[in-house]
Amino acid sequence: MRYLPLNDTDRSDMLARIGVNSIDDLFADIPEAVRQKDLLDLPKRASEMTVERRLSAMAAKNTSAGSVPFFVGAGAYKHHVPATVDHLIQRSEFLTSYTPYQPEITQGTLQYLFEFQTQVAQLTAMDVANASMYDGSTGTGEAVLMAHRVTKKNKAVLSGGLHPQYREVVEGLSNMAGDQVVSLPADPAGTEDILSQIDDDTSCVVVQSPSFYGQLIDLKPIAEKAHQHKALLIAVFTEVVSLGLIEPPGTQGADIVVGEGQSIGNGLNYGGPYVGLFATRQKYVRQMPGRLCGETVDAEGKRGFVLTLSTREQHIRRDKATSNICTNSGLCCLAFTIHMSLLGEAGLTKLARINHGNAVKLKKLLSGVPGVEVLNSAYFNEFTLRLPKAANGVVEALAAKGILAGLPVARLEPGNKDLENLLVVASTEVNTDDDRAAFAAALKEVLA
Amino acid sequence: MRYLPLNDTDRSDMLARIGVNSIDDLFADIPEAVRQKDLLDLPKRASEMTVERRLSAMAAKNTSAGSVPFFVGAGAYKHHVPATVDHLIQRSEFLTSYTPYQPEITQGTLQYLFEFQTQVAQLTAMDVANASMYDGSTGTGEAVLMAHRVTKKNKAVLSGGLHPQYREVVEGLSNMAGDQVVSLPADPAGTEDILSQIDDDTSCVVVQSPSFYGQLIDLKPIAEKAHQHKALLIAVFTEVVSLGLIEPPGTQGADIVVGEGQSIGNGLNYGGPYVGLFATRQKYVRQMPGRLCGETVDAEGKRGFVLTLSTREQHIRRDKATSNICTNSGLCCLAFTIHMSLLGEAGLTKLARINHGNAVKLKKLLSGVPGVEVLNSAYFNEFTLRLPKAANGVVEALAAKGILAGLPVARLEPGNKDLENLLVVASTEVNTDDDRAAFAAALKEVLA
Amino acid sequence: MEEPLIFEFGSVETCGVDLDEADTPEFELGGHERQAEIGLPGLAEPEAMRHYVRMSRNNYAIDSGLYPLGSCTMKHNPRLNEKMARLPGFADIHPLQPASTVPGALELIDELAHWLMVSTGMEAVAMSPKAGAHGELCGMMAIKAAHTAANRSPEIVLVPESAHGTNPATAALLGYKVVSIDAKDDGTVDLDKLKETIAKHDGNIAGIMLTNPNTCGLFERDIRTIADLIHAAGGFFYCDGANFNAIVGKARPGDLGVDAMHINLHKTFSTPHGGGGPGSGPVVLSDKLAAFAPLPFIRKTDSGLELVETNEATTDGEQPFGRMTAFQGQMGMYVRALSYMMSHGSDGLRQASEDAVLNANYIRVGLQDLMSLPYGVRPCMHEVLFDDSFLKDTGVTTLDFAKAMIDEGYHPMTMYFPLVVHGAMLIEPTESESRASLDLFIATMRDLVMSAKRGETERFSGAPYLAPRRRLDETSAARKPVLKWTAPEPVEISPSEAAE
Amino acid sequence: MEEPLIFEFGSVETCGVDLDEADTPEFELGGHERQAEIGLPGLAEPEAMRHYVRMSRNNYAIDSGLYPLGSCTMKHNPRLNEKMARLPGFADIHPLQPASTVPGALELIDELAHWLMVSTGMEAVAMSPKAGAHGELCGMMAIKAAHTAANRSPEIVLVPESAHGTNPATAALLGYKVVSIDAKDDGTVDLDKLKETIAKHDGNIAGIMLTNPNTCGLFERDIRTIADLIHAAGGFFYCDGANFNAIVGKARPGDLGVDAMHINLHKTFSTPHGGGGPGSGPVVLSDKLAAFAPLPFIRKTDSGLELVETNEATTDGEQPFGRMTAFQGQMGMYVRALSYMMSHGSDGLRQASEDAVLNANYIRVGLQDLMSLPYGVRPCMHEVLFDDSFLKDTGVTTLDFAKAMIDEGYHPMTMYFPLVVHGAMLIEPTESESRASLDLFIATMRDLVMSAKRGETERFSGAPYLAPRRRLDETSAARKPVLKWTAPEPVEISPSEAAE
Repeated sequence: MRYLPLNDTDRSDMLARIGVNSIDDLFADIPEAVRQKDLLDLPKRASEMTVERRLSAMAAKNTSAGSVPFFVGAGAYKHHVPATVDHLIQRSEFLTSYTPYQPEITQGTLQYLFEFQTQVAQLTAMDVANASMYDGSTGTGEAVLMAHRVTKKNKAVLSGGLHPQYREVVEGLSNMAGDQVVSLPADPAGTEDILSQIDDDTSCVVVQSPSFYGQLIDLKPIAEKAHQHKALLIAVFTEVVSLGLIEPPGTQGADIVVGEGQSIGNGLNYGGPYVGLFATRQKYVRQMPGRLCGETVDAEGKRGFVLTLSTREQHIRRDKATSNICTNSGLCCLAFTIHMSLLGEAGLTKLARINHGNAVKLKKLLSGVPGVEVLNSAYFNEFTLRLPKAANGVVEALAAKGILAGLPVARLEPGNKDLENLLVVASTEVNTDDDRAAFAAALKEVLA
Repeated sequence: MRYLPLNDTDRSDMLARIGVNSIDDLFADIPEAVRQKDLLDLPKRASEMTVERRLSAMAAKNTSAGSVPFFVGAGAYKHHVPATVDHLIQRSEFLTSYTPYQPEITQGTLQYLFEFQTQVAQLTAMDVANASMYDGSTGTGEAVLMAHRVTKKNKAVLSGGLHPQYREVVEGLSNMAGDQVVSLPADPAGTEDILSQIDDDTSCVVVQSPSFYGQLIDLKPIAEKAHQHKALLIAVFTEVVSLGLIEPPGTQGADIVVGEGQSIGNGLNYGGPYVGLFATRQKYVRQMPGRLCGETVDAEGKRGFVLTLSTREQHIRRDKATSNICTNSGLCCLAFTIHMSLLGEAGLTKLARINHGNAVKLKKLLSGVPGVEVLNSAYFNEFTLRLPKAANGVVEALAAKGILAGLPVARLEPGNKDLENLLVVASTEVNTDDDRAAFAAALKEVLA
Repeated sequence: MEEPLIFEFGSVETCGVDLDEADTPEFELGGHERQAEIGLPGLAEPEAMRHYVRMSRNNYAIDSGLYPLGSCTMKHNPRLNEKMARLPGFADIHPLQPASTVPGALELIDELAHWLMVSTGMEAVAMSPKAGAHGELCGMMAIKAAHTAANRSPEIVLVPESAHGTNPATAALLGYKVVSIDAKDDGTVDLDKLKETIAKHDGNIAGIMLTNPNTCGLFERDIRTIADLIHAAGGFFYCDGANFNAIVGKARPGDLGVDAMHINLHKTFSTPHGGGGPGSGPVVLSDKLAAFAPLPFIRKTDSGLELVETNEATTDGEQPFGRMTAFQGQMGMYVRALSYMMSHGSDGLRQASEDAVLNANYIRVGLQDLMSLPYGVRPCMHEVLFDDSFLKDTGVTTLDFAKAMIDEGYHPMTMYFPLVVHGAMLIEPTESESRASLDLFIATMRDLVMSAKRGETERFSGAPYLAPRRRLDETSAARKPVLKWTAPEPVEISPSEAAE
Repeated sequence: MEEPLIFEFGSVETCGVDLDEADTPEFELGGHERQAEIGLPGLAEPEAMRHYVRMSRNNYAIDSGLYPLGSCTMKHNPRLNEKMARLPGFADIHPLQPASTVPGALELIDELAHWLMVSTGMEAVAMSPKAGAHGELCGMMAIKAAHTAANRSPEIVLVPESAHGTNPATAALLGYKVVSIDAKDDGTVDLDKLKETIAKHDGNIAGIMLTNPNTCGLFERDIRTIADLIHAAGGFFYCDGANFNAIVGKARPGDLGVDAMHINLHKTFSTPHGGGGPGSGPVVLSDKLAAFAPLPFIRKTDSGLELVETNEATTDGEQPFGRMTAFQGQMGMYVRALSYMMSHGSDGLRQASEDAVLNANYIRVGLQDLMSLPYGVRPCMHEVLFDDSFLKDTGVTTLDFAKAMIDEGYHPMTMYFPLVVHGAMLIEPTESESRASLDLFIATMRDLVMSAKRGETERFSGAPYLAPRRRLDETSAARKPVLKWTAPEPVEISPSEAAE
């Protein structure tokens, strides 16, 4: 087998050196009764060519985003990632290294984590960011748990603009941990009255902006109300590119900012791996989940970086840890950091402007389709349409015409008549005028 | 522009430091009359996304070998290259390094060249190999020039089994340099009488085995006759995989062995870049063209490698050099070396066996198609068919059915009625039973 | 040359990405425009390339040498897997595009699920957890859900002292009380103590979390009895699958009485560790827990594979306890893992486990006369645990010893884990190492040990000498954490300097 | 750790490639089976990966630092180009599959040809040459063919002393006699001498081979006059295009009177140097030479692009002199070069040349007070030529100085070329360097020069101290060449050792 350097001569020589007769002698602790005698009921080894053919055949059955006019967003976005990014993250030294437990020989990893943390803190206008979470949704779950620890209260209020699957993650964790969650009804237009839900029992308010439906939300009054009740504002985003153009949550009073970083450096990958961004105020840093990289010096006084504040973590604190997490999203945050370094402020701002501009153009076109109504007044690169019929069927019909048109809200929120006709549509820099025209024309046909 | 680190502030500051008023002051030596005033009549800069789209659109118009049953050979072969190979040759340290002029900081390149030279010498059973040529065809041209230098004669005899385009390269060079070439007529079955062409004026005999038509040739008698007349035997191959199974030219008396190494480690690439293999006897080493890497020691006695015998080369010897070459096929020989290291003798032998086996199976199937005759008795993974009609049209008809069936000899040798119906067909490890069955069935239809 | 931070040489005006100019229409941001500068530096492409290439060269990696981190399974990462994961049909599909447009994605997930279920002998698998610890959480949530469905609410989870820290952390996160169970002198679970503990908390045991092979590198011989005991007590058996690499094709957790086990795809099935992530932690489940598997999952129907994403779409018997993450999990890792599994096949997977165990024992016998085995001379599984008693009175600390390995060109083994052993040194070579590589490692380790015993303390106390950095001060890093770059205070320049 | 050769740790039984077992039918090799073992070692995939990764780390590269090799143009290699070259529609097509199945390939070649012709202002381009020197050969063959077609057979080619060695080597290869032409004190061609030489060989001049900008980093001001002189003498003007990087978008060789010029795609258009190749050297041709362009070429017809591969397929006015290589040339390099050119566009290409020249002059002014400019203080093009007179009496040799640069983290500049200048040091930073990078380089060079002048000879004579190897002995390598690995003589093992 091509990945195994030992040959049969090695094996028998080594067994002799060890002083056993057969390999099974080394497995003697496995009770005879449960020892696997035959091979597993699975195919035998296959050549690289064969594996490549079989997997390529599966891949070929899928419609890739780049091959069609593409408008699906709702938490994951099709952006163009420079070839440099993918090249660099495949460097052996990055790809095949592990958690930097030995900082003297992992400064490569540690330095990019320090750059990443700084970039995330800058983007969110927060004091401090960690070395990433699995993704935005699990990060949101952890943010709520952290808010409980900080406030010593356990009732979270979730905005109706929060991504439904993020909500489910929070609800699941909270239910299991015995905490309370108040989830407000779906709020496509950003008109909910969340302030009245905040009381002294509230540990945190979770608000997404741009919301799942694309609406931009003013966080300041929510932060104020929350702080009056000693609750934290957890600000969530799923489209990090928006931070190139809109006011960051940090300057609006957020206490924890958590978001999905996939848009920068990372592909769609059918949902994962992605990279969760997580930032907070300095005073809460010791309640933060996840890894942190810090600056220090070596024995010769040279600057270097290490993992730090690990007394929060499970491998030291065990059942008293701030979280059970012992992984970050390493390569994905490297991709994020590299792409963001290439963009810089000038590039990110321009990218955000193009994204917004494309959304505005799309909105104009689509709102001209008879029967279609746009629900959002202020948005970044995503908005919600109300169609004259159920969105699920419309999306399938458009897919059949080779257009991937967006997310029917009912797919994630079934059984709610009010939401049945809603379609969340995203537009990024990859969309051309032709894409938009094709979408509008096809939608007109499907709705006719 | 994303590749240019200077910004306009840098530029004006730097001009000031240099002490000139404008960039054009630095171009003052260009006569005013010929200075380019406007931009070139070409499109302006484009984003990575745009370039990617435009080039991808061009690429998508081509039928890639991997997407259809594929049987074209004739000097370039579709093999499966492990993903490891392409990963490794893209390492920055290999990809973006130059000719190892400073050996202390280019041992990576030099060591693989030394490995490559040894592998090529082993494969060909020759004393010494160089660090590669551009490709097999230009290598053959250089071999003939080298034979002229060694023998101080200038008449080359080319077998009718030599690849027609190789022949043209040799003829072109020789004509221009005022040398003589005797090219024998096309020899599909390997039955030509080349021995009678060798006389005391002959500097070298150039014989390809497996021949362009796939025929395996016994080199020993040709070597004997050549040596009787103080001429050199130049043995050529285009399919290096054949050396896993057949007798190497070195043990058959060849004086120079030259071949195409593309099959190992390198893709089809529509003809280039490829990697020419070039080996000879120890006594001729100082007449060899191309770079050579040799072993030495450093100031501390550690083994190291350097470019050596450069007094043969143009940058030292100028008009007295053995060749004007100042490049090798660096990355392609790295790919060759890595792939060959992965295969090893066991893998190469097995690969060769599979190739030959697939060719035998294909031959059986195709010779069962009415009107089709196979011309070769002994072959490796390629053979020539005589069809009942012109091969050009048959190949086009098969292409229309989604099968790339081989090379019609007439494409390279037009105007020769004897060759009009000949089709050179290759089969490698990538061909499946289904591929072969599809080919035979389609051929039957087209010929019906 | 020292590599600066991007903040020290990039600039907010520089951009290494060209974007096509677009005629931007009127903004419709509703007054949410950003007011202040972000401060993000940009780099031209050549600058970025060089910066990250140079940084990378300060990292140790599997591709550069033996990486014997016990419990982490640093094995070869085939590049075929990387290539497959980048096929546009996998890498460029959206988790929420119509399922009808991604049948190949569902097929891939279902196929990987099949390989995981067959190789573990389990009934079901929850694919979505994003990492090992996330898988533990998922498995324990399924256990809690099963108790709840049976109207039970036991409060205690048993965890051996040798467990990974994630085990107690996970249990605690779900509100369970963690009760430790002791080990025997041979490093495995003390059955008598286990029985006592169960008896003491009769009726209140939610389950046990056990790593097998355990973190001492030993297979728990009494595994079936432990499973029976915990089942009899009404609890479930959660197995930490971090060490599955040792037994693939040799024993199936399903046959051992396991109810739930996460699989670190990056450990056993070679997805790259990537400097700490991303991981992927599918959880296989027994028939008792299968019904509680979280959303989403794939259902086989006559008309093909169906993606079930919501409670509303469930049918009889499906009682998902909730959702672990948005979307469908770590698709990119699934592709890599399946590519690896298909490449090995049933025979190769077994061979890999055998070679991993063989290599670990080869190191054991190569070093056991000089280093100290806390549980005596006996076969180990895929990793061998030494303790630091061989360093007693040498003046060399365990950490010093590890750092000295760096100067010899090796990444140190796992240190100070498991906690049950004082000065633990856990060595896992994996099946990726050749015999020559092991021989060199053994010889080097022997040389280091002899050097320590000879009292050559300087070689150790100052180590590493040859790494990109000398010993780093972790204490002061934690005391006054500097977690991001901040612009240095502008230095006052005196007029004479400014003029220069 | 030292990295062994594959022959020292691989084995003929080991294989790192799995091949599907096939039922092999009877051989039909006609008795040509190989009789002996080849001796090729194999490696398992993890071994191969580690071996080549570790070897690579002994290389310097553009991606790791400034690479100021004058005349070689070591500029940034965009990875977009690598990605594009690997599209199956380019990388996985066969040179002899029907042209009807590769219209996109013809389109790409034609498009690149267009960019090359427009940017040089030339009439035609022969795409197939495989490298710069091969392009020279092609261009000179076209010139010879043109003379032959005109029933002329002049014997002399003029080549300045400062020329690349490939120029005289190429001319000699075609049977031409090389006559050297002198330079003026300022490093450019001496017009009076040129006139004399032409007069002396009246009627016998085939052409001139001139590099412009020349290898001293200077643009030949009298280029038009030179062209006129050579044309008047019945000769052709071959321009060595190695330094085209300095003038793209600033001046077109076609306007300078050039008849043929090769373009090193790896220099000016960023295809990777790859440790020495592969290159690609298309040759642009004037209207006088266009007809003689070699096979194959692409012809535009009403029904699209046509690939002309044989003399039989030529039409009136096409008189190809022959063929440079099998197939169509370096397609993989064409894709990369076009990707680069499209990315820059007309504005970016000009900017790149300007920045290259700006950077070179910035280095010039940064060093000219300490180092010595052989032709005095004046603007240079994209590279700046120093000589070693500043080292006089320091006890530091030119080579020592270069090797000391290695210890500072730099690749040395081009040494001892061009030959016209004693102890030449030719520095080409390219446009890829930032100002900060240049400043650091200048500061480092100044430090080295001062150090040499202070007589700190040890820093130089023993250099490099910090490289993967100390100074290597090139003399003994050439004296007793060891060009391949051979198995060491087996050592007699005494019975006592064998028993151990």
